Amino acid sequence: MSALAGTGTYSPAAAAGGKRRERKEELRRHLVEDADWPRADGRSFHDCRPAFMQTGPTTAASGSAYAEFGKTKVIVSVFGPRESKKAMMYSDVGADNKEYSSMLHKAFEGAVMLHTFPKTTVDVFALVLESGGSDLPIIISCASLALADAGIMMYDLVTSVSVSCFGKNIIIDPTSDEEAWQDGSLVVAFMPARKEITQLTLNGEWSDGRITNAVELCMDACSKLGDIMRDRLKDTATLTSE
Amino acid sequence: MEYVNPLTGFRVDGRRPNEMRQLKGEVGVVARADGSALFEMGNTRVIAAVYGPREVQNKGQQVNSNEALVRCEYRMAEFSTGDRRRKPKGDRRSTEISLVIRQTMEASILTHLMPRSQIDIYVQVLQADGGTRSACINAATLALADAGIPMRDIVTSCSAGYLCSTPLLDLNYLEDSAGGSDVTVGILAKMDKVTLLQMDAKLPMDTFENVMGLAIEGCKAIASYIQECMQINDLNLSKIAVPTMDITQPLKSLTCCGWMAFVHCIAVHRNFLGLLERPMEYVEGPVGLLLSPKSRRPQNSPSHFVGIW
Amino acid sequence: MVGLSEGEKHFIRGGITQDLRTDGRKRLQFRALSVQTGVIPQANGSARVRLGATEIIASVKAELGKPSILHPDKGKVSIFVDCSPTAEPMFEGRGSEELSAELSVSLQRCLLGGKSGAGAAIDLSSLIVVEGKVCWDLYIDGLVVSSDGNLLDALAAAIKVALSDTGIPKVNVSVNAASDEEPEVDVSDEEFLQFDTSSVPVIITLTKVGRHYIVDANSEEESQMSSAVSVSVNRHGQICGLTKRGGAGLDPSVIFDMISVAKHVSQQFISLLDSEIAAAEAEEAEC
Amino acid sequence: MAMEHLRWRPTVNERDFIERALQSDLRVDGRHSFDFRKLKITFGREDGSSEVQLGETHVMGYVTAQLVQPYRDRPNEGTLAIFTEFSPMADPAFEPGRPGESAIELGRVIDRGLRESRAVDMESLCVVAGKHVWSVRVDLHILDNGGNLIDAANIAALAALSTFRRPECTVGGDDGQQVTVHDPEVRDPLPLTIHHMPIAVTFAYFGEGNIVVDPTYKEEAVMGGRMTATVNSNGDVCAIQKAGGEGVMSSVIMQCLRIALVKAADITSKIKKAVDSYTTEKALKKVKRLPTSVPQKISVTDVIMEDKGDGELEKQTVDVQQISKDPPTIVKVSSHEDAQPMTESSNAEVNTSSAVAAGESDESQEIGSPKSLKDAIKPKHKRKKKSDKS
Repeated sequence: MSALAGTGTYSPAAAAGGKRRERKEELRRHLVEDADWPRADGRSFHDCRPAFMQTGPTTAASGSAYAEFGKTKVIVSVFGPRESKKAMMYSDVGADNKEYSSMLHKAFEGAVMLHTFPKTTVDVFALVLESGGSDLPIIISCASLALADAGIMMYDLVTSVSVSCFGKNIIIDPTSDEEAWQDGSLVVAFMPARKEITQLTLNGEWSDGRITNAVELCMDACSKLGDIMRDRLKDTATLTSE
Repeated sequence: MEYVNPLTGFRVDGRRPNEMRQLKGEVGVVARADGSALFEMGNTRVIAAVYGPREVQNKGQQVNSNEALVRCEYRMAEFSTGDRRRKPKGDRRSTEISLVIRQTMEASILTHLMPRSQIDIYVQVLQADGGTRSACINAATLALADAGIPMRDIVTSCSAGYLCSTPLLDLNYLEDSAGGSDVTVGILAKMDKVTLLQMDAKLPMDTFENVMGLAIEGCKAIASYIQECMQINDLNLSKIAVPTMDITQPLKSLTCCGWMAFVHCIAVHRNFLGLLERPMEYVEGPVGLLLSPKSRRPQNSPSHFVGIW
Repeated sequence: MVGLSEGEKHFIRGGITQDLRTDGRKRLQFRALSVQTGVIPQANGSARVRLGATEIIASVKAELGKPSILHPDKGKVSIFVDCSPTAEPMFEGRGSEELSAELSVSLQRCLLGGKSGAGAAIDLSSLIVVEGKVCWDLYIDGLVVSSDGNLLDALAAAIKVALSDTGIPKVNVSVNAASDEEPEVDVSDEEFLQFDTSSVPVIITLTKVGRHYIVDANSEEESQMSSAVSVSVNRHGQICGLTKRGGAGLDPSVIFDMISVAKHVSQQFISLLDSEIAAAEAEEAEC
Repeated sequence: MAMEHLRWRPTVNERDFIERALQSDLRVDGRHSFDFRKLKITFGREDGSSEVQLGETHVMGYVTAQLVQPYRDRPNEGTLAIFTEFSPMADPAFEPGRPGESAIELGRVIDRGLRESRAVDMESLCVVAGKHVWSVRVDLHILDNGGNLIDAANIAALAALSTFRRPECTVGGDDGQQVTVHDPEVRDPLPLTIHHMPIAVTFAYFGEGNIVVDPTYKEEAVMGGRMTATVNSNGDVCAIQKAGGEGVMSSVIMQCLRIALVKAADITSKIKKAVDSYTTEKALKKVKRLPTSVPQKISVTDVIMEDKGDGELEKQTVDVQQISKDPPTIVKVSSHEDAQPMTESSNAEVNTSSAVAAGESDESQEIGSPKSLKDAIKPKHKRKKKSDKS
């Protein structure tokens, strides 16, 4: 399978901002209180990290994808569909995280056309090369690209984005530093074309209207990320046909 | 430490040497199991649940197809012991106790009446204060009776120990961990035979005989209590009762969705092949069943189903 | 595993559409709830909660420990769930691990709040004895004894009851302890401090079957679900956690609707639980 | 357990034959009901290794020791642990890897008999209370399962423990906490203090009241229940295991215990005799001072256990050198190292290291001249072990 590299940024709403801040405590205070304080890596609150995604890094797998969002780097390979005794399974190695496996499974349960592969297994192996925050949503997006690369039939690509809640502010695509101080977090996995949420988790303290805002923000980001992923797949396809 | 007060002769928890702790048995504590029971011996509290007889789940485990396969798992709850420690599942101790309980219950279950079927006994320790394996065996007996599994006898178990030159009945955790001898006995009550016997630490032969005798007396006392329990709950060993859960659960669906569902459930879950000679005994409750004695194959087709009324 | 015939499936789905479920309940009605406290005397607090045929035993144990370096002003809480094979033969051996882990994670998410500690059910700073030196480690264990659906809601309810039953021994710290020495701690076995459980949330799982959603689904109904959303809501109507479970994707508007329904139902459930707790405590006091 | 279906099962005829024969007091191998099969005890070249053959049952016992920190609740006692190894070679029903139910039961029954009856003196294994005690490890390898593994394994454990010698060590230094482990060449290693010999005697119960001792593999497949009574020749009952199965009257149990007493006395004397002749032989070798030809009593199993030629070669040279210098010293560089890399290698190191002051730090022992590649990689094991403990 041929591979193609490409970068692209996407930002759902607000414009990018500029400066760096050193101290976390202060960062947190600003994040909680200020309306639009520039974040440590120079983004504004509603600005995602530049996404770099690529298909086919591993040749042995039926499909694979690599994703790099800022410092977070993940690689996902998909094996199958192949014969199995058990029903559809997802396995996850690398990250010592059983939680992620089940979340990943949940995110795709509704998206993959399971009935098209009776009595077979599709194994999804995700490996976090570097954890730099928002790992799970990036794994989900990357896995969806890998599944598409493997030619597994899906209703739609699944893209995922998380937000962190700081006081009255919502910050999209948090880094691990920001995650460590957040009041609450929300992860949305979304099928952009069908406008359906496949996975939604939330924790921490959220006041009323903010959940709606946060989910909408995530969905907007998911749609844009979906476009990027679609382009990647198209690029790959053109390259192969040439 | 003095485990028996030299003046009064009382033990640390105020009991006499040959006094048992308070017993409590309760059946039907797990709603969805075929049979279940809670058994308390003082502060030791266990739950047993029985599933089956049902089709053998893993054919590789079936050793003898003429007899029912009995399986057992012993588990301690995280909070059951004083110091909370996460232990890996299936440690050596639990594996051994599972084996011991399984073989003890096998001694009384009429396995040849349920060929090609499987009975699962699960015992869960909620609180451990000495004598957990005894409590588990007693709970399992009640649960098996509740499930209507045919048994040749009641199995009961009790422990006894030897501390401060005194044989003590039904040791609690403090006495058990004192380092003295601990004899656990399981008997077939009516036949007056010993099926389970475990002891450790050194005891002279005649002292051992006394301690074992005391434990056997304890078993007999528990047997009469369990019989009482069974009477209250209208359980009987000799009469093969159809487990109520299996009948009532599909019954709802029977009235709702037609009888196919009912047939399916009966055929899959109850391989009472050895019992088909006496179809009338199988009738219970508002809905009865008549199974043809000729159909000896455990299949989930309604073919060997003669009629319901 | 629930094996249902086509007829039964149809019956369950049809009943839910008509707001009359197989056991006679309405869509947003819970099964009979029974609560018992103090069932595990060895624990600092314990409860047994039955919701229909689902039965949970929860225990809370407090042990003195050392606070983590990252949060020297906070105690620690850990939540573990175990599914006993008594509930389901499938749970034997390692069979329950996956489900247990999933339930544990869901409960942790709903009860422990965000990373900064905001929205936590238990105020972790109340568990501190000597800052940076000694704190209480709270071990919350849930045991599924019997399972007939809706385990998560029942577990959360059992934990809430167990926490309200929990007494943490009063601790006296000797004043003269030098700053760099290990402080001497005297644990009282008579005086106990009660927890403030007002902010402990309940979890309401809305199970979507067909076009409708139901609360407190039993295992037959759960087998028919297309998806489910578990929302944890505290007494003030604040949402402390949310998990979407199960297969199919949901339209965002449906999710928002489910959240508002869950919020509404939760307030009824909390008051029901509160009255049950009061009754159970009164009963325990009598004994 | 998953391999249970591989266990040999008698046909209806075989079962019938065995049971019918028992009715007329006959056993398939011609023994009487209460006869043991032929017992053969041999010892390996090194102290603390034994091999027991009970009829067709074949068990090897192997004892090693190392200095460890004691358990917190027993600061002045050494530890004794039993490990079992059921090779699928002995019986296809034994699952390789994870110990099965029967392996666990066997280990626990022997453990109860030996440890909880306090057969081996544990206080004398203490070097510095709360700091250093000897941890004695008994490895039991089941080489062939011809029935009645428990009794054979128990005898193997006792025989191995009886011949085991641990290096002597003294406490000294400024703070009285420094432990010096003496090289076996310098000071004779010490035997364990064994208070009494708990002998396991297994009875098999068949329907209709037939009882036999020492059941064979076939009898085990037919029997309805089993009881292992561990007794010593003083008339003490040390442990009993009857894990369910066929019910028997309590009077019958007492009768069995009395039979067990007689059998135990018999087996005890057999073990003692074998141990005595072994020690005499060892002592003789010491006197003769044979520099080149090392009189060996290499058992077949020793060869089997050695998997790599180079390891064996190295080991033998070490042996020869040291024996030529000082015959009674026994160097414990065992072939087992390959099988049990972590504990065994650290153990071997204790034994081989020359008299180095080994204070509270175990590392100082490691200075003891590294002799091979195995020694060279030891520190890693050591550290691993330590972190495990903490």
